[in-house]
Amino acid sequence: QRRTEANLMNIPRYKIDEFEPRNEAWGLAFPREYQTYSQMSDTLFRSKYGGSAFRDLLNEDPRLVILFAGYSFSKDYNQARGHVYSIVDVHNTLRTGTPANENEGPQNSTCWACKGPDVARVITQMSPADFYKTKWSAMLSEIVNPIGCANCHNPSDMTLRLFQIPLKEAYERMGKNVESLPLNKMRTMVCAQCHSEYYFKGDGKYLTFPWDKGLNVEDIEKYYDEYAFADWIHPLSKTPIIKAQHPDFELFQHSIHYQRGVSCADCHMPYVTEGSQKITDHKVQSPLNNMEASCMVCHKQSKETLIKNVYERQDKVHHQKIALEDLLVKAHIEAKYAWDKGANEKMMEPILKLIRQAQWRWDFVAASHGASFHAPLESMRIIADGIEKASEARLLLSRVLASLGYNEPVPMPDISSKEKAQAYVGIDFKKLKQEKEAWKKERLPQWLKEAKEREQKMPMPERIM
Amino acid sequence: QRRTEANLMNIPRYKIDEFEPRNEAWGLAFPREYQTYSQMSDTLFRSKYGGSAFRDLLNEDPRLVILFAGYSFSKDYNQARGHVYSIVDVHNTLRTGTPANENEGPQNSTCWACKGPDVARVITQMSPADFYKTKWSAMLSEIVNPIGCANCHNPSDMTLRLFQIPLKEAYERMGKNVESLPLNKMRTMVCAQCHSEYYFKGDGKYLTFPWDKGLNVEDIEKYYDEYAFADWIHPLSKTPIIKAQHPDFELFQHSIHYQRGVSCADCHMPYVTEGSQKITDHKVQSPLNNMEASCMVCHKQSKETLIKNVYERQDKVHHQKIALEDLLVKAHIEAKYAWDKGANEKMMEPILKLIRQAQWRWDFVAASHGASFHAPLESMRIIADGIEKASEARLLLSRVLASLGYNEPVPMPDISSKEKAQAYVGIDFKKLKQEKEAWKKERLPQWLKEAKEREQKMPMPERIM
Amino acid sequence: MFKWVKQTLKLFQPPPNWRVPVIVLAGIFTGTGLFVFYTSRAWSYLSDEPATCVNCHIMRPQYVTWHHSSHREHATCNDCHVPHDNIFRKYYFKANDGLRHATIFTLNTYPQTIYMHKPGQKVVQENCIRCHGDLTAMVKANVDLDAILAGNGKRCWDCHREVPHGTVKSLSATPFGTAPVPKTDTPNWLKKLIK
Ligand code: HEC
Ligand code: HEC
Ligand code: HEC
Ligand code: HEC
Ligand code: HEC
Ligand code: HEC
Ligand code: HEC
Ligand code: HEC
Ligand code: HEC
Ligand code: HEC
Ligand code: HEC
Ligand code: HEC
Ligand code: HEC
Ligand code: HEC
Ligand SMILES: [Ca+2]
Ligand SMILES: [Ca+2]
Repeated sequence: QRRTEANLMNIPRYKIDEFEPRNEAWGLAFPREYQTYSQMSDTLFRSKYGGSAFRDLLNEDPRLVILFAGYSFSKDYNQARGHVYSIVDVHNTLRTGTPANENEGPQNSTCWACKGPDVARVITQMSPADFYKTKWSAMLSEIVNPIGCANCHNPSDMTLRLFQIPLKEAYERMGKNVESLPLNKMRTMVCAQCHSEYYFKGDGKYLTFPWDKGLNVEDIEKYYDEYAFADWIHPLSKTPIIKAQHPDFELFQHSIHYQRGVSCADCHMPYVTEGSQKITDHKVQSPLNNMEASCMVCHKQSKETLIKNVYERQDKVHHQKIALEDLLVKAHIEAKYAWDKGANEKMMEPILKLIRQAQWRWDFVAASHGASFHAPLESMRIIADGIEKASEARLLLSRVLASLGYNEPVPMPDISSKEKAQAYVGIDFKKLKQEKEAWKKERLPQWLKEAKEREQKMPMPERIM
Repeated sequence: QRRTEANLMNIPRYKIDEFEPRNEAWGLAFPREYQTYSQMSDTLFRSKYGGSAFRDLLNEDPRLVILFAGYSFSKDYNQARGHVYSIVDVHNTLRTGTPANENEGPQNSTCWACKGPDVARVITQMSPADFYKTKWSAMLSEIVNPIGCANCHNPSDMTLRLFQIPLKEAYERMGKNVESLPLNKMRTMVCAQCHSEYYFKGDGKYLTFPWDKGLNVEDIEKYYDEYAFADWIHPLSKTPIIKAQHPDFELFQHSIHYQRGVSCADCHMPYVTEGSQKITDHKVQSPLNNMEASCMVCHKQSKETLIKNVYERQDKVHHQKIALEDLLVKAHIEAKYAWDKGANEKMMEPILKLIRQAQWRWDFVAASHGASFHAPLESMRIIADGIEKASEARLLLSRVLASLGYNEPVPMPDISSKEKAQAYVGIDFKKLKQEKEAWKKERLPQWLKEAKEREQKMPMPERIM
Repeated sequence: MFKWVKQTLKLFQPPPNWRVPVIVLAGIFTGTGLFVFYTSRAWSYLSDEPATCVNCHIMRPQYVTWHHSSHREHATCNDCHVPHDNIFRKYYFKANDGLRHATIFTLNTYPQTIYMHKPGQKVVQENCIRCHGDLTAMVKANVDLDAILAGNGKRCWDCHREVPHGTVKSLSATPFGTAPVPKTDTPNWLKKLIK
């Protein structure tokens, strides 16, 4: 009978290991899903602000170089691409440096946490704490499969599951259980495993979601303030900065779609008809590249109208976001000027606090590439708050500077291009890039070879039905 | 028989004059609409920010007294009530003063323009220009019926029509025709006749809608800047201020509801079933007092959820609006301080420009009492812009003050209550109120008596079917 | 069989001294009942013809939207709104719903906005799957209302929001939509009298 059949259809005909990391292996059982998954290698689509095409964000907006000065994001920061690139991109980024061996930095293995299903495999062999403690380089031969099936599915019946242990821990700390969520929530939670703000806690660099006080921008700030936490000290203004990373899940809470029960998968993994079957489109991408299936089933408007709606929201948020960046760039540079003129800690303390708050607000919105559509009003509210705080910092700075005998606009460097901005903060992009290329030719292949040999010993799943 | 009834048309059984101002007269023909219209006298409903209950806005937020200093809105400004109060409220407000005779100010008859159907009657007897030139007091015996049927309807077939001549002129200047609009647009345009930003042009105080360059806040600002127009010069900061008045129609353009073809009447005058008839609810009011008929026709959610959605948007906009008010209050007072310390015009010019821009943005959002729900994102964007500009003004002020030897926070007056704020700007509310009461007892009744006598000579409509 | 009916009927027989008032009362009830049944056209519910649903003018927006929908050619009101798994459930459901709506309509106590209640939703969900189950077999949306209410899936029309009535149900959305005008029950002689 059909109902029974329906329930059987997703039971794989192959025996797949609990943490089988190879997506091809799952693909044997589910060729249709695997095929759409593979389409993620396409990097042609580029929307006004998103898409899977390669976009150098520092190039598009050199202000970022100043805001991230002293932190690895000022070296290299690109727009995200499809999940199949997760491994290549983390190899490529200058943020991971060129470690010569398994004990060298700059990064720890926490950087792998969201880059693929091998993480789940390795982490159960050691403990999460031990895993995060190792250097990123130590896992180059272990973590090689891009984000895939094992990150979201139980192999026994293909139900959704969460591999991200720190997510479960964060929920436990909030007194909530993430294991027994209904399917509708899981269609969002599988994404929340990675598309969430995080930090590396303590020397062990333990991956931690900072949600103990709530998920709003102010709640998370309070959490960090209590720890007096800082990701780094800004070298120009000396501000202790909190870096926000892709709080897509957090901001999504403020979305009317979320409030109406729409999940991430509804838009980013809509159903498609494949032959005579509806399946889930596993090409996770910008919905603007797939309006018919993602938006237009719920909304009867034309594709053009809906894209216009999206761009209108994005434009408005973007415009004010840039205004806030301008203020923050000025604030950092004016603060440096004040220090140089002899300002003391006591004078600067309230100012640095305001810069910290303003930059946190800016980054919270800027780092979530979907936010300006997901939650435009909340994004705008946060930016407005940031504008107020950054401006207040600059007002106080003008009083400090005047008290030190300087009562004029502070001269600003030329940061009209990525090159100029990087030169100003002392980054030699070309050199770093060359080193990276050399590393990719000379060091990386060795690790990848080891991985291949290891995987060749793993049998492919057996057919059982 | 309910079903038979359903097929009757809206051709009135009575012969109603083209500009019949008496709503009771129309009510003969349309008792059901008239009955719902009459329910507007109910002033019990109060939502979080709106409703028809009496709310003294200066009392709820004394900052307004400072922002409107030197302008009549600092004397008296209340939340709008139902249309049936339009005449009483314009009698009551301190903004219209206590004219002793028909040639005394402070206001011109332009103030009547949106207060009732008598305007249409009188204006066709003279010309609009001549009408606006007269003093407000000259029309006290002419304009006595509150906003009603003749403002929106053709008496011959009850189709919607526009009485507001300056609206047609504004559309003509934009090269558009407002006469031949489809019904769905008319369901918004009848409201746009009054719920729009306006100014009094030239000495003739000709009612004018400033839309020649477009309807956005920036377009209208550009229009006014070109005229170097100012409603008044702020006595503290000496800023030439543009007053924004209820740009409900303008901001509504940025609403997703507008973009989806929803009209003002859909929410504020929904269809209701009266007996077995669907009629238009003529109790124009906050939809929050009538969720079933207004929102829930299109939205499946519960009343509670929908009200929560409204409040969430209003709260967010309100919060940032207050932040902007705080900045503007400070800017005005700091500017006064700078003048007092000897600042000159050249130093102050860029500052006053910024204050003008910031206050215009604030008022544009604040004056539209529905905006924070109608167009929350656009409202927030405008406020964010205002925050940036007001802050910039304060930064420049701090440099000016420092150059005059003052490098500290400027002392602020206590404006924690309406009384204190009015005392600070030199308004004696009690005295004005007493004068008004006396005027209402001694002068006003005479005019109203004249009106009554005049109306008694007008016959009631005759039954023709 | 006949005997069993007779015995059952006997159970309802009032004691002899109550007979007259009971017969009178029963007559009034039956008469009123028949009037309600007739004038409200509750018998419409027994038919599968969509036009009969608009006998109640408040069904007009639904009729008009359906009439302009992709389903007009494929599914009538009852294809969606009435169970189809077995005859007994079909007519039981119809009678139950039909009489309740007829009463509400005649008593004029219906709300400003009508909604599909839980039992109705269950039936419609089943019917979507009845027709489209092959297509949707693979996906978890292919579930019944209980699973949906537990959060394990969505109603088909949570996504297919326009099927078949559209998202705006008010008359303003269908101002010019024409539905078959119900015939009046008022006899001609009475009409003349009123005039
Ligand atoms: C209602 C539809 C919808 C929902 C639900 C939704 N998104 Fe999006 N998302 C979009 C749109 C539209 C964009 C903008 C794409 C663009 O600009 O090309 C976007 C952008 C993104 C981007 C940036 C992609 C890019 O190409 O720039 C990410 C990452 C993202 N969303 C993740 C998520 C996550 C995680 C969730 C759930 C927590 C989620 N989205 C929920 C519609 C949605
Ligand atoms: C295991 C971690 C992980 C999970 C789980 C995950 N993502 Fe991602 N996602 C990433 C990473 C990392 C990238 C960036 C990949 C790159 O640029 O190399 C990314 C990129 C994206 C992009 C950008 C793609 C493009 O073409 O622009 C979107 C959209 C997105 N994810 C949405 C989602 C949604 C929706 C879900 C859940 C259904 C999800 N992601 C689950 C880690 C994850
Ligand atoms: C909690 C999950 C998580 C952790 C931990 C994490 N990432 Fe990511 N990473 C993501 C997601 C999600 C994206 C896609 C973000 C977006 O939409 O831009 C991403 C994108 C990227 C990209 C592609 C875009 C780019 O910036 O060029 C790189 C490279 C990357 N991460 C490197 C790293 C490094 C290095 C670390 C450690 C310092 C790290 N990631 C830690 C989740 C994570
Ligand atoms: C980023 C998260 C994510 C990844 C990675 C992922 N899936 Fe899925 N998958 C989902 C979601 C969400 C659904 C829909 C679940 C539901 O609603 O029941 C789904 C559904 C399925 C289904 C059920 C049938 C259908 O199409 O809805 C199959 C089979 C499946 N996935 C196979 C795979 C395979 C094979 C891979 C690896 C190539 C994979 N998935 C990778 C999130 C993911
Ligand atoms: C599963 C259903 C679903 C999907 C998929 C969906 N939406 Fe929506 N959308 C909704 C619902 C529900 C609302 C809330 C309004 C309502 O209650 O009618 C909404 C509201 C909106 C609004 C108005 C909110 C605002 O910010 O003003 C826009 C615009 C919108 N959606 C665009 C999109 C776009 C673009 C996509 C695709 C990227 C999309 N939607 C995908 C169901 C959906
Ligand atoms: C989608 C529904 C909707 C539409 C369309 C709409 N409004 Fe509103 N309006 C509201 C809601 C909700 C409020 C908030 C009422 C409250 O706070 O009590 C409101 C508030 C108002 C207020 C303030 C009333 C008060 O009690 O504070 C005015 C005036 C107003 N609207 C006029 C208009 C005009 C004029 C239009 C068309 C240009 C319009 N509205 C279109 C829903 C709507
Ligand atoms: C273009 C139309 C228009 C003109 C001209 C106009 N008004 Fe109004 N008036 C309105 C509208 C619309 C409202 C309701 C505004 C709201 O939502 O607060 C209103 C509200 C009022 C109220 C009640 C609320 C309050 O502030 O206490 C008074 C009194 C009033 N107006 C007086 C005046 C005076 C005096 C003038 C001339 C200086 C004037 N109006 C000119 C349209 C107009
Ligand atoms: C503020 C504008 C406004 C005023 C004042 C007004 N109406 Fe209306 N009226 C409308 C709108 C809007 C409609 C709906 C028109 C449509 O959609 O066809 C309407 C419709 C009607 C209809 C058509 C039947 C119905 O109920 O939809 C009648 C009759 C009517 N009004 C009578 C009156 C009477 C009598 C008065 C004075 C007591 C009055 N109106 C005052 C705006 C107004
Ligand atoms: C002739 C001018 C005029 C027209 C036309 C007009 N309004 Fe008003 N409206 C006013 C004035 C003036 C007030 C304030 C009355 C007062 O407070 O005394 C007002 C008050 C209101 C209020 C506040 C009522 C409350 O209880 O809070 C709402 C809501 C409103 N109008 C909506 C509308 C809508 C919707 C339309 C069109 C269908 C419309 N108005 C047409 C002038 C007008
Ligand atoms: C005539 C139909 C209609 C009426 C009446 C109506 N809405 Fe809407 N509403 C819509 C449409 C259409 C959208 C756009 C989203 C979509 O396409 O589903 C929408 C969107 C929304 C949204 C999402 C937009 C956002 O700001 O995030 C909210 C919230 C909302 N409506 C609340 C209300 C409330 C509250 C009322 C009553 C005061 C109301 N609506 C009256 C049709 C209507
Ligand atoms: C293809 C299936 C289908 C057909 C055919 C269909 N309906 Fe529906 N009906 C639905 C669905 C689905 C809903 C729920 C809509 C919602 O909740 O938004 C519904 C809701 C309703 C409601 C509740 C009020 C409302 O609008 O939500 C009424 C009344 C109704 N239908 C009457 C009818 C009538 C009368 C017909 C025939 C003219 C009809 N339906 C044909 C699927 C159908
Ligand atoms: C006797 C008048 C009448 C007729 C004929 C009628 N309806 Fe209804 N219907 C109503 C009333 C009254 C309601 C509102 C009941 C409520 O809200 O509780 C209603 C509500 C409904 C609902 C939603 C409420 C629920 O209980 O789920 C559906 C679905 C529906 N009708 C379908 C139909 C269909 C299909 C037909 C034709 C076979 C039909 N109706 C014929 C009067 C009628
Ligand atoms: C009596 C059988 C029947 C029922 C019940 C039924 N459908 Fe259909 N539906 C059809 C047929 C036949 C088609 C046309 C298929 C085609 O053209 O290939 C169709 C077409 C569709 C389409 C594609 C056309 C469109 O409008 O987008 C969708 C989506 C759909 N149905 C959803 C639903 C939903 C949701 C329900 C339940 C609310 C439902 N159907 C109930 C028979 C039915
Ligand atoms: C989470 C959203 C969602 C839910 C729930 C959902 N669908 Fe769909 N459905 C879609 C999308 C998206 C498509 C479009 C696929 C495409 O474009 O190829 C679709 C396609 C269809 C089609 C084919 C339409 C066509 O044009 O051929 C039918 C029929 C259909 N769905 C019926 C149903 C039925 C029946 C249910 C409930 C059992 C259901 N859907 C539940 C999202 C959904
Ligand atoms: Ca962080
Ligand atoms: Ca003005």
